[in-house]
Amino acid sequence: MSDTTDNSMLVVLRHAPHGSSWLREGLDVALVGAALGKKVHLLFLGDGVLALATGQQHGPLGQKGTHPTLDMLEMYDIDMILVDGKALTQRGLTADDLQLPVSLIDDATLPEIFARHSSIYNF
Amino acid sequence: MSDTTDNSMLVVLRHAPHGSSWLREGLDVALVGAALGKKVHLLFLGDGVLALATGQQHGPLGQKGTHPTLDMLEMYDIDMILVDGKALTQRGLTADDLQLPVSLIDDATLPEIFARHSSIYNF
Amino acid sequence: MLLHILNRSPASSRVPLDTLRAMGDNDWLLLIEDGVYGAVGPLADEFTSIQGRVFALKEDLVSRGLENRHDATIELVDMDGFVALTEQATQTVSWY
Amino acid sequence: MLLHILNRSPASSRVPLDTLRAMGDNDWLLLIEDGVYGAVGPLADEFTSIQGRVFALKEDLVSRGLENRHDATIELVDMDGFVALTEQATQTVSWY
Amino acid sequence: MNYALLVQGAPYSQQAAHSALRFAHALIARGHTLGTIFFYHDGVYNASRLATPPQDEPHLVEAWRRLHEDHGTSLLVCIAAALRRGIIDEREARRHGKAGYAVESPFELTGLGQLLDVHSNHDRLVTFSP
Amino acid sequence: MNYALLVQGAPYSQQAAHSALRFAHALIARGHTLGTIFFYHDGVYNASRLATPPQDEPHLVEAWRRLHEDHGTSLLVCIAAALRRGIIDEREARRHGKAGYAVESPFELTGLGQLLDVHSNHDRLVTFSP
Repeated sequence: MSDTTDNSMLVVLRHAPHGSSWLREGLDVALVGAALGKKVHLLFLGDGVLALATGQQHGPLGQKGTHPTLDMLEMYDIDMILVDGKALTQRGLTADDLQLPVSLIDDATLPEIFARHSSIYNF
Repeated sequence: MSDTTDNSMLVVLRHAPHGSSWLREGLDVALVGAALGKKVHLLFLGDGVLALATGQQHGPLGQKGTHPTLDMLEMYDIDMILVDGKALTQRGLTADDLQLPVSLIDDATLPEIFARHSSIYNF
Repeated sequence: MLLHILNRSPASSRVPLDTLRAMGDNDWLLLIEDGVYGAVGPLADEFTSIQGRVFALKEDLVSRGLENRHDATIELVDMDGFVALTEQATQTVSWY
Repeated sequence: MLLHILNRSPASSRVPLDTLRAMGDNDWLLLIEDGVYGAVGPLADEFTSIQGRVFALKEDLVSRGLENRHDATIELVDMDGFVALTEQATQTVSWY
Repeated sequence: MNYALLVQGAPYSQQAAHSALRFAHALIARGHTLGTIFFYHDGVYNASRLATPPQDEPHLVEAWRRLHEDHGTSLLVCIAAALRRGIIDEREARRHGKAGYAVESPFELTGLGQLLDVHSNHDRLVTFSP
Repeated sequence: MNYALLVQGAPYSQQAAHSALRFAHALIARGHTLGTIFFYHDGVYNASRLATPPQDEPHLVEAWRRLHEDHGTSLLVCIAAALRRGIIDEREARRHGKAGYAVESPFELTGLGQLLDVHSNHDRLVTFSP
């Protein structure tokens, strides 16, 4: 949260895993950004917080989930993982139920996050 | 509302005009049903009630709206047009704001409508 | 009995509200895909009015890591059980 | 100033709630496509907290028959005005 | 029982087509017949022979084709929904002067009226939508 | 200013592509440049040369092509999103042994990294989604 640089990119993930390809396609943008040497911050908002629930698996037809990708984030130097605290609570989850260590964000902080990134991708 | 026959088909329209093709594709199912000689009942539910608002026009690129199709319903002998009264109110509309004469449905009646049709298409 | 099939979560969509309004006293509801999020935590409260007639598709809970988190009032069915529900219902209505 | 662009109606989606949560005090909101339903009748109340910073795309209201029904607190812009808003904003964020 | 499915979701964007495929296998495993799958709305994209998914992901177009081969399931595609989406067969390509096509047998382009016939001729119609 | 658009909606299912096209014309009319349109998610379906809409409806694929011809706008299509959806060009068709293809110039299949470059190289990026 102390990072106030302007040239990092923010990828906002608002869709749950498995139900659609939005989450995967949003994560792909984040990974590509990191691979190109950009500083990437992730914000899991609304249904997006469900991407972080522990214990996810492949789909029954063998569809790749997004949970293995989350384990790769560290390798890509993506270490600022912001999570919508209110969305977690609404869904009966806490930070302990998540696959990764995250920074919980409250409503007051949300607009600041959007304001301080010079490139935002909203998925 | 007095029609209790079982072999009429119910087409439920839940999407607003212009924003997606769901409304048009649902109406197409209704028209095809009528053309094949089936008795067709329409139920406008939720955002679907917006399909009936007066004064609609073609899209700015010339996209055909669905309002001309509604004017053709009578020609197809589709005369039972049921409308979700609660959805109208929530959107600030009354029956007077609609392009066609309709039967307003309250919440108590909604399940009966679903129950008495032997073939339901939900769009 | 109609089987209503819902693939939207009450957290992000208002479709579940219309589904409930359309359901008769003997109808059943099956949550699938992102609809299964409605079987978990506070979101399951959305369906208390039809308690005992709500099912959720196990495969979709499992892939989302939620198999052990679903509300006790909601019964899990696997794909075979989904088919069985459609056998018993006179008709299915999908909400999306 | 960020320009938030929203194409969902508050009557059927909860996305507008997240859009509002993300908006800063100087940000602007433009309603387009099915989002313009939020400019009409009781649904416009959803946006009272950001009064004066809400716009709706005229073309999308017109094609839906709602040009004369929009709430007085919401300003109409045409497509040219939409472009002008994106000129003034440092960045746009689309919500869907 | 004789089942029909109505598939309205594109193959790789939403889960609908995957759910439909799993349901198809499950109903057959329970001894039912899967007479027909009707593709409408964005479901028509399931009929493209040009789909090239990554090798480690399910190939839905292939899976539909196999259902036809193994179980005789008819694969009907609404022609009006398909044409505007570029899901055309060789005949439509010729008719409209297009230099290629995306749909081939066992998928069949057909009128929307067929959906109503399918509903009448099968014991159950189950819809999978995005 | 130099604008880029990100289009993520299929051409005939949701309004996103229509909105993007109207916005494109409006920004050009105001004297701006439309450098690039990037197609992602279901937006890649906009690149199919096989699309055959009814004659009385807007032909979006044609409209994108004309933007390129009249204004030099680059039409970039994310290759990963496109392949699985059957939106392949002649080269990918050859590589994957497909008997036809759907994408031709001026649409170009390209990596997702290009989207980030586009964002950096243009003054504004505006997204239209379903």
